[in-house]
Amino acid sequence: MLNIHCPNCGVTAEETEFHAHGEAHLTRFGPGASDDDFESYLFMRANPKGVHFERWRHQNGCGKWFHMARCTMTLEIFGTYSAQTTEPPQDILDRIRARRPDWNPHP
Amino acid sequence: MSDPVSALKNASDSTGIVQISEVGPAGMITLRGDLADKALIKAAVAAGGVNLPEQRRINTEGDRGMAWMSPDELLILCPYAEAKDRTADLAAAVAGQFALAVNVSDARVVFELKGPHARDVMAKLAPVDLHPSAFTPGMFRRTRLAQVAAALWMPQEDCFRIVCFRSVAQYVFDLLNVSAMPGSEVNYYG
Amino acid sequence: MKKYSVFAVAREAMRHHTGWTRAWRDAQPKKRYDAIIIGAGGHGLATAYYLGKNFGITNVAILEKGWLGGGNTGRNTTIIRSNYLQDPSAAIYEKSRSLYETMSQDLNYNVMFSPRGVIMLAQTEHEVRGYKRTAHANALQGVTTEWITPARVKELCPIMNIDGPRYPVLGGLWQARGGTARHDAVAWGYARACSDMGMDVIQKCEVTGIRAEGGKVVGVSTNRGDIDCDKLGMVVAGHSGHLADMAGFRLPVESVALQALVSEPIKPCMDIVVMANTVHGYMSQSDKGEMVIGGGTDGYNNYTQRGSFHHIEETVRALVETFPMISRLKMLRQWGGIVDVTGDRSPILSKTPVDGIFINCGWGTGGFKAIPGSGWAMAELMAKGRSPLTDAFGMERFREGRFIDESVAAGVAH
Amino acid sequence: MSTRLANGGRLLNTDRPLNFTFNGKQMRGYAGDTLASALLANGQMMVGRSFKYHRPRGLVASGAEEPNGLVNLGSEGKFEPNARVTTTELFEGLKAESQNHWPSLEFDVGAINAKLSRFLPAGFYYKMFMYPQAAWKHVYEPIIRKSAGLGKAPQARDDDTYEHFYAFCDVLVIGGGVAGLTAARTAARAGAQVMLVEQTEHWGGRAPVDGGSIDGKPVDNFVEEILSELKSLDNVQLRTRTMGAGVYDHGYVTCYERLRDHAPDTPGPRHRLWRVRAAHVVTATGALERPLSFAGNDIPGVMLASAMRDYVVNYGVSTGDRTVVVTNNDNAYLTAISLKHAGLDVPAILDTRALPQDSELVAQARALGIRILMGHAISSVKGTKRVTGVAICSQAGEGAVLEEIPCDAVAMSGGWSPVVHLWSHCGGKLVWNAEKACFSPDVDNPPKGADGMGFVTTAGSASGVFALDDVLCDAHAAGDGVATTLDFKLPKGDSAPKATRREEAPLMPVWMMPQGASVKLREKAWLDYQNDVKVSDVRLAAQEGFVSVEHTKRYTTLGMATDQGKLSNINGLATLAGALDTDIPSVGTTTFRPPYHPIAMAAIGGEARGDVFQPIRRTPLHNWHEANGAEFEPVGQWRRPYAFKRAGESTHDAVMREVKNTREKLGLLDASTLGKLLVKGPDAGRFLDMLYTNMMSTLKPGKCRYGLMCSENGFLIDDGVVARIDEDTWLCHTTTGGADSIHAHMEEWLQTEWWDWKVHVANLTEQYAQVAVVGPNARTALENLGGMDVSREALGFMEWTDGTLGGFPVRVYRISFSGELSYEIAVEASHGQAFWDALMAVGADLGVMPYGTECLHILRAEKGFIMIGDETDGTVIPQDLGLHWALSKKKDDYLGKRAQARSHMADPNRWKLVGLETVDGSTLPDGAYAVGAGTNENGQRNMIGRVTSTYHSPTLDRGIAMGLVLHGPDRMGEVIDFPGTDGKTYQARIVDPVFYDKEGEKQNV
Ligand SMILES: Cc1cc2nc3c(=O)[nH]c(=O)nc-3n(C[C@H](O)[C@H](O)[C@H](O)COP(=O)(O)OP(=O)(O)OC[C@H]3O[C@@H](n4cnc5c(N)ncnc54)[C@H](O)[C@@H]3O)c2cc1C
Ligand SMILES: NC(=O)c1ccc[n+]([C@@H]2O[C@H](COP(=O)([O-])OP(=O)(O)OC[C@H]3O[C@@H](n4cnc5c(N)ncnc54)[C@H](O)[C@@H]3O)[C@@H](O)[C@H]2O)c1
Ligand SMILES: Cc1cc2nc3c(=O)[nH]c(=O)nc-3n(C[C@H](O)[C@H](O)[C@H](O)COP(=O)(O)O)c2cc1C
Ligand SMILES: [Zn+2]
Repeated sequence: MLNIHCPNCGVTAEETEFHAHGEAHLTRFGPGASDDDFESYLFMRANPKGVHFERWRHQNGCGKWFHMARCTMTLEIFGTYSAQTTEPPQDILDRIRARRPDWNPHP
Repeated sequence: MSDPVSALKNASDSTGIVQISEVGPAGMITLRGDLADKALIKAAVAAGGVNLPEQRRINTEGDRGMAWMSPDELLILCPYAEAKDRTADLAAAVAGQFALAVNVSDARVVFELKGPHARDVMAKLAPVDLHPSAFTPGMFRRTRLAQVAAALWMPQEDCFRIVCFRSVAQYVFDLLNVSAMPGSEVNYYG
Repeated sequence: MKKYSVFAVAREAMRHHTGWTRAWRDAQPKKRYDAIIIGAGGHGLATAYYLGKNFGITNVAILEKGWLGGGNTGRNTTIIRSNYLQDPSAAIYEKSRSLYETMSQDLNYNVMFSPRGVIMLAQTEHEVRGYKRTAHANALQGVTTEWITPARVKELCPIMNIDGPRYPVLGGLWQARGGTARHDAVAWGYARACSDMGMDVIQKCEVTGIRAEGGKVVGVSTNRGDIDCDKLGMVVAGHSGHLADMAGFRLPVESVALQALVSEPIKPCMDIVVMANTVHGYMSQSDKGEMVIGGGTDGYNNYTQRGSFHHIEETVRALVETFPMISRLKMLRQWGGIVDVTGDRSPILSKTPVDGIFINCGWGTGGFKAIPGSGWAMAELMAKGRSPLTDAFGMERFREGRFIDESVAAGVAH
Repeated sequence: MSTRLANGGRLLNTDRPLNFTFNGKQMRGYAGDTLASALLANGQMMVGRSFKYHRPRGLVASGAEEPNGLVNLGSEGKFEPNARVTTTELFEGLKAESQNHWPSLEFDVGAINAKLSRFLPAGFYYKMFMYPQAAWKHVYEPIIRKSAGLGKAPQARDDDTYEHFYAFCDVLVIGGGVAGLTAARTAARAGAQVMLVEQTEHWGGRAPVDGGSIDGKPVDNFVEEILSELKSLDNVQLRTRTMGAGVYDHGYVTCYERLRDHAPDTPGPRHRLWRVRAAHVVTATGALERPLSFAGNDIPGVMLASAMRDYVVNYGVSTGDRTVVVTNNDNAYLTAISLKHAGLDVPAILDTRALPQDSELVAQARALGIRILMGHAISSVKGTKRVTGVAICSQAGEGAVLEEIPCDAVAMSGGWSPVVHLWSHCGGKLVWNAEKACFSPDVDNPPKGADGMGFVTTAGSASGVFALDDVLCDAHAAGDGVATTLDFKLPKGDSAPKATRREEAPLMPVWMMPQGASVKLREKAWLDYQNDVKVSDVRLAAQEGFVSVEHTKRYTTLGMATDQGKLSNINGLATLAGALDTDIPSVGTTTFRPPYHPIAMAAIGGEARGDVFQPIRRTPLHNWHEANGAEFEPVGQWRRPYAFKRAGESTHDAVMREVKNTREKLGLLDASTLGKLLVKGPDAGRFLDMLYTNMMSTLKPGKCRYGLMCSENGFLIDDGVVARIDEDTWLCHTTTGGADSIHAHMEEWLQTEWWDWKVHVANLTEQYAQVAVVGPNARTALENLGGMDVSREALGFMEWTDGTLGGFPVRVYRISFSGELSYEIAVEASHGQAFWDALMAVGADLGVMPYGTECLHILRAEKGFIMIGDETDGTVIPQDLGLHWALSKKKDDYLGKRAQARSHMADPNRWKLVGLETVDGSTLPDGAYAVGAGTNENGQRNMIGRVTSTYHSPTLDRGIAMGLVLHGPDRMGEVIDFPGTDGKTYQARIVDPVFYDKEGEKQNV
């Protein structure tokens, strides 16, 4: 039962207040995009054993979306941050590197 | 026009370890917009009759008040009969801005829970730290009450107000009753 | 290998069972195999078994990082049914179910297939329509199912509360020859039979790399050294994404936790399997007497084999409502498995971008029932390059927009 | 015979006798008794039968670890199977029955299995019962199943209620022995918020029984003092009868409080499941004594030494008159000494250790005149339903009998294992402690929390330290350490309580007794009493290649019983290690899983039963519907009237009447559940153009447009009428199910993709009651209400306007989902009922009737309108439904557009929407498929289409249907076959899906 901090309203609450929405930082591909890009955008997932960037919503709370960096092997949470960004912010990356020196971001 | 009828016609129950009542109808206005915008805040304060609450807090004065809902949303409380006019005033005040003021009085219900066991009864349903050092009057918490979304605050010690959607009023009332059944004292907070 | 039978047991009893030999050999990896299967879960073992049995390919190694059957095959709620809606699903699950019928005899290992019957309850008008539709489709697909009335539901399962105030039972889709099997035995029986054909079942052998040359697979690296092969089958369920990564391609798969629990054992009170998809819970009683209960998956990627408690809570309350008599029973144990869920919730049985590598994954919450059928089809795919049973399950379907969506009729796929 | 001693017990209140029955026999105990101690006091040693062989079973333990003492407790709505006698507090009128035997506990036919036991070793069923094939289902399985299970299946509905409680604390201490008390006090003194839970009714754990003194006082006094301090602190919560059940990720712990099991007739919830979120957890769960593996160690009368001591000291109950103690350590000597002090006979202590032992307890025992036989062991226990004696041998040998000692009880101790379950639930690792021969928590690998740091610490004997002063030191250090981690500070000078030190000689690991026991002895040496797993079974598993400990467990069922191997696990692992010729740590343990001890299903469900099982959403008109014959249908969490039944009417009749009446006169539909999403902002038009497949930005204020929404994957997900309110405001109607999901969908795109677009969305679904006023008399009705002009000229088709009707402020939409003249009117929810009443009143002369969802469905089907969820099922795209007109060609992009360009979605062979008319006028079966010629490669009939909705149309008085058919629109007039599941084949002609009023004259009047 994860304990999650919502960066939007500042509440730290159990997972039942939240809803997970899958991998973060996907680039949307629309009309004109290649089959590859479109397939990859909709379906292909990093699904890593380790650091995962993902989207969450504080569903039974402030209702806002945010991003989270979390380890799928230990459930450690490295931090949560704004959903209005296309890549993880530096402080989150620093924290991940501090905790997981061997970590390599997925290509 | 007829008198407004709240979802449970102000039902109440005091057979359990706390008193439970529906307090309604109540006026409620959702205001969305930039909470750093002076004009918007000014309009909100005028409508709510209280100061802008800080993050996760509520300011109230009698039937009036204002709650912080999210980084771009406030909930303004007022007497039911005033809600329409106040919404119109607000809308006029923020016209031209990127903001939204809308009357949601009828979409919600308000319950009140009273008595020394109030914290305990709430803690049976909401996954929230209600310890007196963690939750005090003036705080406003949107959360889950068993299986529905709700918001709660304490107008004063030993008393909670709960807002939820109108359609689940009966469910929430029943839940509160079950949780307050005689013999169910926890004596954790109260 | 010694044949198992009541006579063998009686004979052994006379000498205090000192004569039994290993069920499967403790094999050491060779340098090279015609085919390597990664993952000694049910699907991997069945694939190997049918490679041998149907195609005579026996120079095969099955590599397992832990103990065989220790993945989802060893932790599922063992529901077997084939009343799926879409043609390709119905075909492979029915093939599978029919193979279960004779599995004990085929393997000379009692897997206790118990065709006690499975009901999927309809508790909303939507489900009523969905299951009636499935019944129509099944009739044309050669799957024997039947739409039944609430009264019949009650007759088949007297402990059920069919007129609960919230979701009265409006009927059900009944598959009389669906049921359960002893999950561990399925893995053990296949392992024994594979070993008997000369295959190497190698435990504690983790694949750590995939070796390819010129776009074609040449072997794997493991914690016990490199092993060469001509063909490679990846059959690792929740770990598929990880292995695909090693081989340099991506999969439309995410790994999430699915949980189950058992009650303390009680005397027999439920003869069938019941799935209640609206409230999200399913239950059967094992041959030992526990109520075996399963529910829904967590919403986020997870490899811990633990899930969140609120899913247990949701499932249990749904079942207490459906079967009030379990209220005072006690939960004995809860556990989780990591299931691999695809973009359309249907499995992938497919060639891959790397020549010689085949993948079988994405069975998600419902692949125990598919073990023999999937093994049969996967073996054909690996041996012949094509199988009518796997045609629709290729991974190119996501690019084409050709999905096999089973959630259409029922919410879940267990 | 076991019996009650005259001198009373520590926990007993002899002033309060209690009556109870066991297997119908009247018995008597006292307040403070457990059912176990009371049974023993009444001479009831045998309490049940084992699972497989139906062997007689007596009590072996005194706490939650008891594997044998399971009973059917209570009756009717309070009946509970598998209740542990050791954790059941005695109450007046308690009724218990033993389990798993027929016809009686004393004489059990199933005991024949014990005779056959040599034919039923581990895994026998995998090797048998296969031939002939059919026999499994009809003969073998029924027999196996019949003999399955322990307790009886409950019949009645549970009388009780249950609840949850969410608590938060800095430190949760689990276990209220001296270690837990000390750790809790230390953390509390440092200032942390502490919660301390103890599963039994009593504080203090083992120490008061085992004696000694702490800070110069008897242990009981120490416990009392520490408790009164804890009770006086504001930052401490104490709970007895509350078990730490499971430790989950991020410091989440379930605790199981049994409020009323000891007083079932008092009002209030029976159990409370605590959901504690702790910054740190201290498990002070103590240690459990291990049995020894010797032949006959399962015969009633053989008991753990510590348990026997508990019964004597706490409850004043003797297990036997003559007890032989068998041990590999000093601790069991305490039992011998207690028994002696209680005036009972201890003919011998058999100590496997060969060297002369002269530690304190040995010396005490010797001084009491007890015969101590070093290097000795039990060869076998004599007796069947009760111990009658032991044959002794030397531990080193193969079991040659040296002597037989008559006795009626055996107290055994194989050493102690810390209770590591809660430490392990969430990933805490273990290390092998060779000196104490047990697995202890590996402090370097604790379970890790959200921050990646350890969040569980063990205290006391749960850490693997057993001497009282070590226990206290460890517990104090745990409390201090945890407090420090959490930034609290212990006052200077606070130190661990001091206990008198009792030196104990080292234990000798003993996994088989005697060491070289023959296979015959191993076949009688039990590891798992409940599941009948013996030493020989584990060895057989190893021999057959089930060498992973997890395989051994599953092959033999070792540790899978209701005690989850609390007594058997370590002995089993050691046996496996022995069989494999390896050491115990390389065998490892199986996985520890919650709950620590079984917990009631209902407690897990909590309050969620009956009326509050799940929320039911009710519209503002719900009560009226209920009072007026509505038959409800669940639509998501909503309840919508399916039809309004009149007296004597069938549901079908009601629906037919409603359709006819609406077409001919006037119908009212409660449409309040339809989603109403307000979308406002400078970018709202652009946003809606992305969300809908058609153009919304060009809609004029005052107008309405029907729109379609697709997922990014191309499939149709929702539809509804969109009204443009003003320059930058739109109101989007969604389906009932779509209100929340489409709202979330909109917010998702706004917050996570187009966050620079200026759009606000508000979900106003519940703000309004919405009523559809439908039928030829609709306009007249509204005119009768009065207040605004609703004429064709003032309010044209697909227009909306605000106004007043009958004094109610309303928003009126001139839209029609029925093909009739129709107005949908939104009024504030608080006035919804009054408005409905007003409509019913003005409609009275116009033939008004309410109608339900089924009538709605028929009306729309007659018009060929699609329904989300019928014509769509998540696999259908707008193109399949002939909705090309709603796919804007002018837009570069909308959600789903790229997806719809993929090869399969552009495939001309996709099934397309058509109308279907049976040749004979009958109604097509729901969900039927159309067949073409032949079969596919997998032997399935080729299908060429399916029915998506089908009804009897009262308007046309025939069956009508819609369906998706291969090349359907090109095959108008063709007749195709739909085989029914009833054996009939239905023939239907492909027709236009609009069956009624093709020109739309009726809705445009
Ligand atoms: C709680 C639960 C309940 C379920 N209930 C049902 C049900 O009722 N009915 C049903 O039909 N299905 C059910 N399922 C699904 C079913 O269990 C799975 O679909 C099925 O067991 C998958 O089998 P498998 O052989 O593909 O995978 P697994 O049994 O998981 O086997 C994969 C194997 O690959 C090994 N592996 C992974 N990586 C490597 C590597 N790098 N090197 C070597 N080996 C590796 C793993 O150790 C594992 O043993 C349930 C699943 C769960 C978790
Ligand atoms: N000399 C030896 O060989 C030896 C071995 C073991 C223990 N001991 C003695 O036993 C005592 C140990 O003290 P301690 O406090 O560490 O352990 P304890 O066994 O005295 O206390 C543990 C307490 O935790 C409770 N508990 C266990 N699991 C629980 C759960 N899941 N939820 C709630 N409560 C739970 C038990 O009911 C018990 O009251 C000392 O006196 C020690 O000397 C001696
Ligand atoms: C169908 C089925 C029945 C089970 N019955 C029992 C049981 O009676 N007792 C028990 O302790 N565990 C039972 N288990 C659970 C296993 O002990 C174990 O938890 C599960 O296989 C997952 O493995 P793990 O907990 O070792 O990770 C059962 C599991 C399954 C799949
Ligand atoms: Zn938030």
